[in-house]
Amino acid sequence: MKKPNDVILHSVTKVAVVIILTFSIDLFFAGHHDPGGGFIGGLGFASALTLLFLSFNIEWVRENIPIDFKVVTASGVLIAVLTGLGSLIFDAPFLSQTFDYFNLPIFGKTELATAVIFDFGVALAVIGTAVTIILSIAEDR
Amino acid sequence: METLMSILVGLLFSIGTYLILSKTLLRIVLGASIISHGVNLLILTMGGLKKGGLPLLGENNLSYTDALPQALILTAIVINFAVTALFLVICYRTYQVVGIDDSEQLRGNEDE
Amino acid sequence: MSANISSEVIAAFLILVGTIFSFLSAIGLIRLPDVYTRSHAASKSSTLGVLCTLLGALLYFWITDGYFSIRLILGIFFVFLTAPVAAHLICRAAYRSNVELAKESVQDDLKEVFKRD
Amino acid sequence: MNNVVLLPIIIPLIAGMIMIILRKNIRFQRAFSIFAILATGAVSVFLMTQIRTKGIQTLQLGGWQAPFGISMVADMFSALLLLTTSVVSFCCLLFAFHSIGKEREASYFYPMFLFLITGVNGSFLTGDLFNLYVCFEVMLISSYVLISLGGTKKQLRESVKYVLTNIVSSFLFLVAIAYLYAMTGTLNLAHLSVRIAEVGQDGLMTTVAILFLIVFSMKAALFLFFWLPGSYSAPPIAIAALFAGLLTKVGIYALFRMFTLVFYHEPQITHLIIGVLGGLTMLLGAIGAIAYWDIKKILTYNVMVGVGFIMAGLASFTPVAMTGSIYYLIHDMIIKALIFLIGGTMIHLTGTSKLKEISGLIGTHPYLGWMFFIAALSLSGIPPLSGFLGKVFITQGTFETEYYWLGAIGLITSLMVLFSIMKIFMNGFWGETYLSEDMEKGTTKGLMFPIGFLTVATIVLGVGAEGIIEYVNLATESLMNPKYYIEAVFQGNIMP
Amino acid sequence: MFKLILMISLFFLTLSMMAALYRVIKGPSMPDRVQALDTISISLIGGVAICSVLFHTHALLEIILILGILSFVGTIAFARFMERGVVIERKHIK
Amino acid sequence: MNWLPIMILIPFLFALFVPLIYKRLAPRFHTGWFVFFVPLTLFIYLLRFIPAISKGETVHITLPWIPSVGINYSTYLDGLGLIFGLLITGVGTLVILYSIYYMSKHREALHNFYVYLLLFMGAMLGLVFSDNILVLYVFWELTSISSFLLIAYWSQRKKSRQGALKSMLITIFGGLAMLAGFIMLSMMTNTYSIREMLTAIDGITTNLLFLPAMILILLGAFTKSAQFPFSTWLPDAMEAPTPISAYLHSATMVKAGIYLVARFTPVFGGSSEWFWMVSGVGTITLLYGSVNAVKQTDLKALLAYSTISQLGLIMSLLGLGSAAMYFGYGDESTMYAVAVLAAVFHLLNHSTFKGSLFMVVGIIDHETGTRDIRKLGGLMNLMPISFTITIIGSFSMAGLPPFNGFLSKEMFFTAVLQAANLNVFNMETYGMLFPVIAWVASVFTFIYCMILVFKTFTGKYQPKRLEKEAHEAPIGMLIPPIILASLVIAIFFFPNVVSKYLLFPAVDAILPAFAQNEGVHVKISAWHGWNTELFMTIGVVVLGVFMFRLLKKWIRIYGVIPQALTLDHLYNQGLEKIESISYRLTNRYMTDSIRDYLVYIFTFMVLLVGGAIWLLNGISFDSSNDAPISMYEAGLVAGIIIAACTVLFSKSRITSLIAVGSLGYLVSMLFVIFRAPDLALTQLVVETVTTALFLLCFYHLPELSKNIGRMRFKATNLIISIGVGMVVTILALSANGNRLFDPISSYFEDSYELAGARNIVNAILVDFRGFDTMLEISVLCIAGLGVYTLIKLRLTGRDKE
Repeated sequence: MKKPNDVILHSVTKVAVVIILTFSIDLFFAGHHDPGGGFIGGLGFASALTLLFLSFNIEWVRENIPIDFKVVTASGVLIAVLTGLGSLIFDAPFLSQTFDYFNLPIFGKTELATAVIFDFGVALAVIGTAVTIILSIAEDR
Repeated sequence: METLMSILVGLLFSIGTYLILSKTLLRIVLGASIISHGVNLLILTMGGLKKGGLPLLGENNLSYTDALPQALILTAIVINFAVTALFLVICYRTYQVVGIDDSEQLRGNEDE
Repeated sequence: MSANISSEVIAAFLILVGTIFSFLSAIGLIRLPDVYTRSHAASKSSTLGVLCTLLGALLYFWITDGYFSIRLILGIFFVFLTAPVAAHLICRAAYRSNVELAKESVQDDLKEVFKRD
Repeated sequence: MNNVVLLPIIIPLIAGMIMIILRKNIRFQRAFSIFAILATGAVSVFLMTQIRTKGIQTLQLGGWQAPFGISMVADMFSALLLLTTSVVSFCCLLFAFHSIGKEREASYFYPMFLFLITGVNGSFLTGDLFNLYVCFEVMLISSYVLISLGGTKKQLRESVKYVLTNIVSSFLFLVAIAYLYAMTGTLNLAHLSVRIAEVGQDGLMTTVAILFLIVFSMKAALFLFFWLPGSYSAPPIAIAALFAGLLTKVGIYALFRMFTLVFYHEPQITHLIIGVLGGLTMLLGAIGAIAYWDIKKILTYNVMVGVGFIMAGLASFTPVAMTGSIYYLIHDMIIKALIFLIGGTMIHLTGTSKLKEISGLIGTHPYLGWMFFIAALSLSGIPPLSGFLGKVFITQGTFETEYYWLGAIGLITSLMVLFSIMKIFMNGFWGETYLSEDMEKGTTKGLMFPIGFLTVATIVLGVGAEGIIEYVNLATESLMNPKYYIEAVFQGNIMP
Repeated sequence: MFKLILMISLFFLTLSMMAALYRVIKGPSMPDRVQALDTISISLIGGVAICSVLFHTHALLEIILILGILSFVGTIAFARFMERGVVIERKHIK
Repeated sequence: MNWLPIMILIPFLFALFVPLIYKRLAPRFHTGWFVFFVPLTLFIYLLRFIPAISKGETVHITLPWIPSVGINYSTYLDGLGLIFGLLITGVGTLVILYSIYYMSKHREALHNFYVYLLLFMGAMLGLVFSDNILVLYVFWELTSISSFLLIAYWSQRKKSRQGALKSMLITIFGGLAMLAGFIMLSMMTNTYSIREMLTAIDGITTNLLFLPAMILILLGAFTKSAQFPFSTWLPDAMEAPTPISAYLHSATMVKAGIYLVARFTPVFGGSSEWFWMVSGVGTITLLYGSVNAVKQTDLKALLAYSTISQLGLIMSLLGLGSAAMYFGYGDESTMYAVAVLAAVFHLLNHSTFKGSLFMVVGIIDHETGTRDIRKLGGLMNLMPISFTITIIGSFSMAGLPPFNGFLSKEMFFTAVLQAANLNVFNMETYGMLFPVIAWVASVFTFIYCMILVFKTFTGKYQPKRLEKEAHEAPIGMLIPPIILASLVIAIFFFPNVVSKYLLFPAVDAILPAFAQNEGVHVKISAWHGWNTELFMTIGVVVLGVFMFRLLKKWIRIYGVIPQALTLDHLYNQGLEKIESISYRLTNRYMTDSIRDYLVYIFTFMVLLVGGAIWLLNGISFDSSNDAPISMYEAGLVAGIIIAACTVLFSKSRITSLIAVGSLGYLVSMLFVIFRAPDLALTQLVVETVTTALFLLCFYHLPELSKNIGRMRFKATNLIISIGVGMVVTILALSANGNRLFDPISSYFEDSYELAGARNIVNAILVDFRGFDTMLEISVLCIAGLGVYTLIKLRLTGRDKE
């Protein structure tokens, strides 16, 4: 049987992945005020990567994204934990989050919350795990 | 609605349990994931259904639905995902190594 | 107030049309004889149906709240983009995994192509 | 507020995560994991002194006051268990250095080990019901990985059973939390206690309590222990010993916490059930231990006997019985790890766990043999080793509550335990020595230190009981008086 | 009136969902079922849209997009699986 | 500062050094010499107490051990403890001396031997000097353990191990019963100190726990003292080296039970139950032991049964003497109190003659290589000294003058005759049994003593059947039995010296009520005139000689008793049965099948939770606050159910997977309707990723499982699963109708002010309950790694753990 060509799929995937990635980053930042957040953002990101795996092959992705996702996971958790530890410096209870509003030049009045860093850790951990699992199974003999 | 949901949860539990009690490993995994849906719905139901608007401030709702169970479920979903994934892979590896797909045959034999 | 009513009318109309479309496609899903024809029904009409519905929602929010939802536009675009591809892939997969055509089918062009390999 | 409360959870977690990043360097992992465990132990000692002088230590995470955020509460009971956990895990870790093998070491053994400790310590410290669930999951999922680490046939086969049983129990746990939340609208243990005390524990609440009992029974191997013998016999020794020392104990801890702090209003129903289950567990466990001629099986069934006996103390629910239970719990953690380590070493040396194929090990390994002997005596509560005091107090407690049958079962099973464990000693260590040192399958190199350490611990815990009894009494006091716990958590804040 | 129409639309959606479920059960071939799954998610998109109009909230719109994305991902995965047995390809398969 | 508590610990301290000494000096130097001085020093040390104690003083020193719970290492030295202490150290000294010659320093692992021995000695000393019952229990169990080690000294032999196990199981069983009794006692009196208990006796006799506590403590004493029917461990314990047997069975281990009964006579004595149990069991044991001893062919076994019988005698004397407690101090009761005096006296006598006999038997074994009576004979001329010692020991045991056994035996007869006249405790009816049984037992005692002497030393010498050429033992080995034998004679001639310094203080300790007055100061004399006791003794001798001559004729009677009824057989059978029954029982339910286990768990849950909610009237439905149901929702619910059922019935794995996938999507739609957008989002993504995972795994699984076959119907499964569902539903409905409090979540509605977030759920996740989230991503991380290692690390076939 002929090896099917995946032209359609590949071209659509490229567009779709861009959309998904943008969207998941948007979801991640929206999380504090709208539905979304670290989990969903991360999972969305992961599903974009999954889509890449699905339509291209593992090696292609490996070459283009040469990251050990286990390390990503661990760093994600570490980031989350360390934001918590940060509060120890200020002698506040662990995981004390803080936020404030700043007037930044371009963005105008912007809220900056440490919780976002925490959420970023969450997102990294989620991305790392999801991709690790999928890649591990896919690479199995 | 709560009554209906309770019954639905009960049904999901029944079906999931029946699947878990079956022999096929795959069915067991699927049964577990069905029960996990049941659990999530149960937590949500126990928090009260449709008692207010979306738990998003700034939507001008007079009251909000109970957000705490939602947070709990979110955590539960993710944990369940992790566990299911691991369990699936364990089953899968068992299948590869032991070569059977029948939980009844997973008994240890004496000479090991 | 009138904006509201008109938006409601437009939205309601679009949504209703959309759902009816998807209902029709569902009938097709049940009634049509084989996977290829059903795929046709499912992808074409449901895409159209959901498009109408989403458009209705979009317009509703646009008019009543003045809220133009990028997400909805993206959603519409995405469904538009992917639904045909998905249908295409399913059909191809069906054909390649040797799912039979319906008895009523007259022609199978690919048969020859595959036979040659 | 005391951030130290959180350190026993955070230290192993961070250490584990760092080790994931630095996966390749095994020597670093070893050193670092030992360091993490020692640091945890030091923190728990520090906590103990603080609790002794200043009362129960709490931490409201994120600074959110009690019922809203997650409270971490370290009372003496938790602190004692934390310290014991550190001791046990320290020894298991040392044992693992020489027995676990390079492949497993390179495959995240140490991070998993530390995550397990994270989960265990978290369960001991948390003051929030749902957080308890999450901590349980951390512990369980690491145990899933540890039990299957290596992927041998037997490991996989047993991990399927182990994982499935625990998945079911986790579901039930969530279900129980859901019911409790519906009725009380809160998750904080102290707050739950206050609210339930306010309305009283009616039939429905008691039913929910029983559901919790079932959930934790599965974790604690109280009556619902079916999963235990298989799963403890599958993984390598160091892991099995760690499991034997820690896993069921977390369930026991949870039972203690729930049934002293929250559901303590109907002891004639709930605690009686606990007592009946405990009695059955002891009997079935002891019968199982007698039944087999296999080292691992005998040892695993003994785990249940210990669980049942500790539960007898909770069932009695008098100060004396609680003191006994706490003391026995600490003893049990140490001794179970010890006896598993020694039993494992025997298997390691001979390559078989069948008693009928082993004989006369004392000829070549006298120290191992005598340490086993001491451990065996301690296990069956022979004085003046560590099991004794707990046995006396628990028995006295059961008599005080007039559960004479329970006390009798406890004593009879301790005889059965002695019989089963002496079977190992008399057949494995005594008898003709036919296996010379160079014929053995493994060496005891590096394995003796952790074993010796735990042996000394069980002797010291028995002979030097005075040194610890003050702490145990403090723990009992805080368990028997929920109001201390509640006050410490709320610190005078108004409860909603 | 507006709500009534929306309810009727939801009713239609329910019916089409049921039809799709019928396909999932009935089959007869795998692609049929996958197609039906896709249809279910599409009809759910409609449902979410109607709900968001009903509740008058913008918060649900994310779900629409993500449903679209995911149904696409899911369908591709299934299609790949059915077509080649392998979901994620490798260059050198054995 | 009195050094008594420290002195007790000396054996333990020395035990630590023994292995070091052994390592240094063996085999040039016999380790025994080093150990020898320990009991000797202690003996001399204890001797110094005699004058003070005989004046009625006591020594009481408390060292704190676990003071916060009232467990203290408190030593208490009174007459009773002293006599035991002297026996332990005195006989101990002799035994060690004996062992130096008996145990080869070349062949034996002497360090083990002496460590066990010292442990045992220390434990015995601690036992008799402890005032705190828990400490007493500590030492009690230590004697069990150390005797276990001693008996199994030749642990390569299977019989040694079995004998050791038997003694350990039985004595520890008794120990546990005793512990239970002690705990009850301490609960009644609120103290762990025996001293303090005595002051609280009056209040506890009516207590409900009084009788159980008594029975349990007696159980401990009976097992230790090898009373019927627990006597079965003692003959098997003869597997130990002879010095050990001599030590354990003449002076120490078995006497611990006697000590316990004596020690607790002030507490329990005076009640009819105590009287009957102690004296009754003692008498039965006396008869049982003496009758059984006659049929033994192994000299040590014979001595073992004789020990059982003699201990029964002492026990019954103590029981009879406890009647004195009933009457309180008075002339009449003094007559019964004499029984106690006799008990203590016989205790002392027994240690002397039985110790010497054991040593002689050891010598015979050592020098001829056998202990079988059938092989022995005619040793009189070859081993004259041993023969003399045997005569002295045996005749003393048989109760003949001029040996100390005669005196105590006479007093025993007096006591049983007195008891027959007793008119309390139902003695009117059964009283006569005591003298009759005592007399019959004495006849048998006489017979086995004769067997011991004459079968071994007279008759034909059979050198061919012996392993070694018989000859007299070295003098060092003979010294200890000679010392004991000379004591046997010395006590006969000077009984009142002994009684003044040792016996009276001991009796005072047993009967404090008498000690407060004048005590039981009865003169012991060999000649009482022609009274009943003397006629009984003469009768014993006459009938005994007669029956000994005709031994061959009637010994076959023993064969009549079936093997299945002997205690030994019952024990062995019982142990085997227990093991096999346990095996079958455990294998019955531990099927190693996960389905069975889950069936147990679910059934248990359904029964317990269902039963609880039913019995506790927890069911209360209240649907008044329910939200309304719309068409679409009903449709969704129906869809979910249909999808779930599809999983149940589908035969293909992909269909099941698709069904589960659609189920997940539908559930997330429910989340949308229930105003949980975050949930819906997460659920959708998770569902998709899970599905993808399933698909990935499917690829690698072989064809076989593509079709998972039809689900076979099982009624049990159905019932259980329906039960689970019902329980969950009923609880959910009841909980729904029982919302007792407002949830705490209204607090979170200020999340914008508190946490700067408008999305409450997200605020809870990252801030209010951020810790949950932190741990949850750890879970994820662990799962990821787990999957990775599962796939990558494959040790199959390499290690067999």
